[in-house]
Amino acid sequence: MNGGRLPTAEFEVEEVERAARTAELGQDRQAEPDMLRILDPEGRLADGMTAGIAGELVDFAPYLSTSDAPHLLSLYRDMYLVRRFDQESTALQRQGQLALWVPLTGQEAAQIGSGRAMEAQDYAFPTYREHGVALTRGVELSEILRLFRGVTNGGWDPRERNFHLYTLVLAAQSLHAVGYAMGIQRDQLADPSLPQAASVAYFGDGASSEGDIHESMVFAASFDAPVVFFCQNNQWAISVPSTVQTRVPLAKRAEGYGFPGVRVDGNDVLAVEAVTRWALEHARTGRGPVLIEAYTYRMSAHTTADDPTKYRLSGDEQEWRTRDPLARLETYLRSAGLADDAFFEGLADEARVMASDLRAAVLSMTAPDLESRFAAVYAEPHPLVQEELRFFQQYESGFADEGKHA
Amino acid sequence: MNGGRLPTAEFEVEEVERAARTAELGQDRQAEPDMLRILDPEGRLADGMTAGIAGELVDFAPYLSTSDAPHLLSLYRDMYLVRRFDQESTALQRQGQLALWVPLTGQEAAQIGSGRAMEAQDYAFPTYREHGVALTRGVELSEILRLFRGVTNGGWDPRERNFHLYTLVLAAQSLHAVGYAMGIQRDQLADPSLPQAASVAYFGDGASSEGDIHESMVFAASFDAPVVFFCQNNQWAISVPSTVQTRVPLAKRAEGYGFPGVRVDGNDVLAVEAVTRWALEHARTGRGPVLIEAYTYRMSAHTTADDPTKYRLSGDEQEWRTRDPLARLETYLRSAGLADDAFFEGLADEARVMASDLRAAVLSMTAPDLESRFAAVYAEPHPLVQEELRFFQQYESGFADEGKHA
Amino acid sequence: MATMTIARAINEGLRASLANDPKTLLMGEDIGELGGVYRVTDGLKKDFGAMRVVDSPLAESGIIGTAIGLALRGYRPICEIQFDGFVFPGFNQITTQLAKLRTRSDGMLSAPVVIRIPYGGGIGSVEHHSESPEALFAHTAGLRIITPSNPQDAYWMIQQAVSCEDPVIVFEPKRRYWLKGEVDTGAPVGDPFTAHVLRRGTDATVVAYGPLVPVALAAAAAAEEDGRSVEVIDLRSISPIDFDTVTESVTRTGRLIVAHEAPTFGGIGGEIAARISERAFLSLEAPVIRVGGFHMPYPVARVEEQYLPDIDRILEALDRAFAY
Amino acid sequence: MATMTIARAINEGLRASLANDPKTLLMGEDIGELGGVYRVTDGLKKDFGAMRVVDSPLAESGIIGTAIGLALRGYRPICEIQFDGFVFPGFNQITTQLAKLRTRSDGMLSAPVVIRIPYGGGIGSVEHHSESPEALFAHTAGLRIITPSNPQDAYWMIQQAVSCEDPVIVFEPKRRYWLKGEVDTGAPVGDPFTAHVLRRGTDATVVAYGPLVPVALAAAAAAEEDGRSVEVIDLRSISPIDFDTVTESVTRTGRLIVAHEAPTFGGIGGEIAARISERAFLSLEAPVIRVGGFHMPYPVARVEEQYLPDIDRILEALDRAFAY
Ligand SMILES: Cc1ncc(C[n+]2csc(CCOP(=O)(O)OP(=O)(O)O)c2C)c(N)n1
Ligand SMILES: Cc1ncc(C[n+]2csc(CCOP(=O)(O)OP(=O)(O)O)c2C)c(N)n1
Ligand SMILES: [Mg+2]
Ligand SMILES: [Mg+2]
Repeated sequence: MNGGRLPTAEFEVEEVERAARTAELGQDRQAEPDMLRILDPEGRLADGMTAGIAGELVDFAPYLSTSDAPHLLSLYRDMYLVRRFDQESTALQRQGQLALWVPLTGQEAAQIGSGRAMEAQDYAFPTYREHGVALTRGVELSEILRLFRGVTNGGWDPRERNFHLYTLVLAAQSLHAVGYAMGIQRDQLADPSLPQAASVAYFGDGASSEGDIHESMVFAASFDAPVVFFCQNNQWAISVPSTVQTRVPLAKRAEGYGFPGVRVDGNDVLAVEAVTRWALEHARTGRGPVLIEAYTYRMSAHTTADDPTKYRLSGDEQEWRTRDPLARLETYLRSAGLADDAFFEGLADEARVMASDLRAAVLSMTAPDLESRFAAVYAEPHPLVQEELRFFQQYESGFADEGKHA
Repeated sequence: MNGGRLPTAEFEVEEVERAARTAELGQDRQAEPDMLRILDPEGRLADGMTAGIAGELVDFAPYLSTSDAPHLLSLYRDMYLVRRFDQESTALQRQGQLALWVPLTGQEAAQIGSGRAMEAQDYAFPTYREHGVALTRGVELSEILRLFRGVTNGGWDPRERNFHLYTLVLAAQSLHAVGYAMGIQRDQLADPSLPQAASVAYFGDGASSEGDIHESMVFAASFDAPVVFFCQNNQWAISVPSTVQTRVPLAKRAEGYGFPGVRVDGNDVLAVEAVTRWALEHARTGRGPVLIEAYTYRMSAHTTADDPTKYRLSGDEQEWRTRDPLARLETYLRSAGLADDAFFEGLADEARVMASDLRAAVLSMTAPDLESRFAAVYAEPHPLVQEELRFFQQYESGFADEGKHA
Repeated sequence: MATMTIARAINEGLRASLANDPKTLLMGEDIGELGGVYRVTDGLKKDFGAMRVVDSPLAESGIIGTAIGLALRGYRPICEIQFDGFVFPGFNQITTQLAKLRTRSDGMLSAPVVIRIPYGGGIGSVEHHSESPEALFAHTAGLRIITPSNPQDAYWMIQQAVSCEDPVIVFEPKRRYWLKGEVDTGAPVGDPFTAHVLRRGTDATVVAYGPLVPVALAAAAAAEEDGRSVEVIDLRSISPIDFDTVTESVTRTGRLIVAHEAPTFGGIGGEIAARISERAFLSLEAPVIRVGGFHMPYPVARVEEQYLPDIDRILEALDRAFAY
Repeated sequence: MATMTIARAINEGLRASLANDPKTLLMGEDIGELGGVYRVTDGLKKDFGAMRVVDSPLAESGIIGTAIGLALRGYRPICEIQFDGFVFPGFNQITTQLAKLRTRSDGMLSAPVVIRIPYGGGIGSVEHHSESPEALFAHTAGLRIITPSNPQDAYWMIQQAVSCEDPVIVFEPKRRYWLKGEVDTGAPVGDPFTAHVLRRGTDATVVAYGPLVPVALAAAAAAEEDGRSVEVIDLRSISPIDFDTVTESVTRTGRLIVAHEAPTFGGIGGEIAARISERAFLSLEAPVIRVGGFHMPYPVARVEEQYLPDIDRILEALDRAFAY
């Protein structure tokens, strides 16, 4: 096991540094983004959107909502509100009201587009950053903050929203999504009158390297499970660029499992919505899983505990600001005459109210008592938990009587 | 969590049965084998072998040894000897001399072909069935039987043979192969005069579903590690057909990671050797990993504890017998006038001697004493192990004095 | 009353669960056509179909993780892990997801997943096929862990595991799969989480579970010849542990031996010893003595007999306890 | 002598290891450019390059598994797991491969891999960021587990882990990362697998490790005000455990409290209680009392103070011990 020792200096050759820089910047390896898009960064709408997927030419026209003005406005509204929510939450964290915050700014189109593509009967499994999807599923935004205030690890009833709890162990939820989809299959076999449904597994470019992502794709393919894998490739896993996880578009992984994979401009809410609608229909109608890679960018820090200046260039951040998902839809809405200043001002007012309601909700969130946590461990009675609870109660009441030591 | 209960009968619809049969037989889903081959089941040699791999046309002529008669004979010899070894080991197991045996019959070409493609400085990580590869690496065949006799979990010194110990936890060794390859990279950076080398990770169609296979491919691609992934798709993971693991050729997985994947006729030793030679050169010269899927068949049981009649049709087994890797090379050798009866008889004699030596070696293997096992747990002194060893020694010597209870 | 082996009893128990509740389903490697490498699920795919007895891809995290998803959709998956040593690729899903789902959701969600794991040694097998990893799960809150030692318990405990709203790991003593016994298929036994006193005694208590229960009973019989009256408790549940039954016994006998195949260091015997030492401190005439595996990976087959706790090791421990 | 934090001491220790042995390398998530989420590896990539300080893909099994392969090629990888709760995807590689490699090869091969895991609570964080899973590794033979509680130990123990031929898991008490202390960078301390008596006492012994060492010391100081002389032992090594030092102490004091953040049930405290109860049975005036976490997933940040063993919980345990 002990090979010969080499002098340290030998390692400090130029190749090392170059290799390191290549891996970091990933410039000469990552394929040029080749992806589905209908609304470009300048806010110009293309005529249509088609793609060759798994050997078939798919025309996304039936899935596009480009001519439905109220719908477009509502997409913008969702994106705007969730960005405002993000800002307010960041502020609340800075003020010590939240333990941590996970910003989504930059990923609004990926999240609102995919979330809005779902039907009520579909079920989403998020990571920890899917606040936009949460909004589209009807989760109260303040409910999300309960986790980040440290008063719960959950926050809402997933069964009411068909939106699962945040899962912090990367990639674990992807298997849950596949299992849930296998349940949908069985339900529909038992009762074909049930509305067709699918599940959606959200995960990031970093999480894509975990074994659980692979196993979930293997199971999904094997059982033709009605699941859509939705990967937000926001270029970064904390400080690690996506080029460390993959040298080719993540969407290509799907081919290896025999189901379609699509890369979509994750900052184009219309394209994301259309592609996800198509994918969900694919899954729901028994044609098996689909992988969507939404190519986007985390415009903010990984969390409020993170400092991106340590690992990425501000020039990169600047460059991505020109592809802001909100800006491009605003440009289009204005240029197409679908929205005017009044619309945007009204939205800003609405957001201000939302933010102050949110703040009030957060400040009124009370911490649970540890005592209440004993009841949540098991569904059925458990002697050890009961014994420890009794100890805890006696111990605490001892203090009530005696006053604390020390 | 408690959805409505459905009557059992609802599940017993025809679709279920059909779905089950489809999955079992996998006929209408698995793509028709499209694979590299030079020697066909009838023992006819093609003119050459070329393939488009990752956009490049690869001509395998430089890697083929079709005109090297002594080499061809030696390939046949290796395959023949290891099959004989398999038969003898099976017999030893039946006679109670081995706890278990894992037959390789049917996979000789995949194993001898890939094993012979390696250079001395390459390093292989086997599963538990790579007896053929072991032979090519110079492992004494009797050493392999030590594991199956239950006297060790290892059996040989991997550093002497550049052939790692058998790993029974499926897919775990694949990551070791990648790490080892990362070590090769560092060694070569430190000392460019070292011979270029690569590692080979063996695994099966079943193991391909494990998360570790994915993570090993992610790491290999990320670091351009000089590793060849060699998957023997022998159609079965115990009783589960490979169609449950994948609907498309496993070789396609490689594309999703951005490195080449090739499916080769795993019963054609010449093609396997050529493809593996090419892949090893690819890896050794810094062009990154390659995945080879050797399409073959486990002609025997999974292990001596298995009964394949429970799950597969004897017709299938018959059909594959016509593709026997030994038979086709024999036919070619005879038709090309490269070998005559004398050669095959001489080989049979050699194998008989080998078998009886093997038997003698097995019968002379003595069980270790548990006492000796205490020393193998840690490299450095360990008080708990010492304490338990003392207890054990006293306990055993107590019996020596007193005679056993009960 | 019918006489059957433990393997058959589990098969019948699974059959009853599948028949009683259409939301139940079995998942695992080789459990369908083959009926499992130990034939415990033999015939079930034929009778309940491939949607209820699922030959899964070969991936343990996949099996547990999709089972959690199925449970979230209202199903009651029963997963088989082929051997004790192969549960570890699924360890993350069990430890961070399955066990924590209920707490994470503040009690809103439950995940009634059952995980069957054939465990233990004495079968002359190769690496990873003879381990006893129960302590690695017992430490994690949110899981329940039971292990039957006879056909009657096997038949009922598997069914009780399936109907429990909490996740339950059922460790099946694989070297006892062919142990025969009477099964009363009409009458359910009580709670699977209680310990059973299998033999009454007055001088010492031996606690064992799963594969070592017959060993403990034989040791007690041998001790009787030496004039020692030994009580034997089948723990049955490893999480929770029925400390009341053990404490009550030790209060009477004053001596406790805990035996398991798993290595002693960090094993569940330490938990029992610690807690009983606290609960019955003034009754103990000797320290609790643990009989277990040594601190080494489970050894090769040819030496496993020396390694495994047997009658003599328990008798030796009794000798030590009586020496105080 | 220099004053530094535990985080800095580990950084300096890693730096020394990297400088002394070109075969060492660091692998993990975010350890390079960022210097780790706790900045423990800050500056090391800059100074040693990307081949020696490797930002790996995001996959824990991949990190441990490739580290094993590197070790087989003669390297000495030092892996960082970002948080305690994220070690489980790598559990299989640690438990079935890393720990068993030496035994599998009959002592021919070793795998000197170091795994650094920041652990423990008290940092007000979200789920999976505050756990103490040490018992889940201690039960597995083949691994060594150490945990420093002060900068001096941190500086040396990491280096000793790196030079040890066995795999070593270093649990780093993350809430103490900013605890300052003197470090003698010239003189190595002794064996990292021995316990240190940090405070002498005559009436009771408190054993703690990692993050609870300062708590135990404070409790001992508070107890002194009540007229009780409490000895405090920093265990330092969780596998192996230096039972000699603990036994010697308890033989003198007659009472033992074991404190850890990990849940009591199935925790390492049970092992200590069981073994010391056996070794020092006749010296114990009271049962060994364990102070630990409750049987629940680590609770949300807002209640963790109620959950974590603190001075009062140790004093209450002492009260109980003195009540016998
Ligand atoms: C299994 C696991 N390992 C490590 C972590 C720590 N961690 C939290 S987020 C993160 C990066 C995730 O990157 P990505 O998947 O791209 O998602 P993003 O944060 O960019 O949305 C890491 C390493 C974790 N949560 N889970
Ligand atoms: C992680 C793990 N799970 C389960 C097993 C039990 N098992 C041993 S071999 C086998 C089938 C393997 O099939 P494949 O990978 O195709 O290899 P083959 O046996 O066909 O060579 C199974 C399920 C194991 N060894 N490891
Ligand atoms: Mg990301
Ligand atoms: Mg196979």
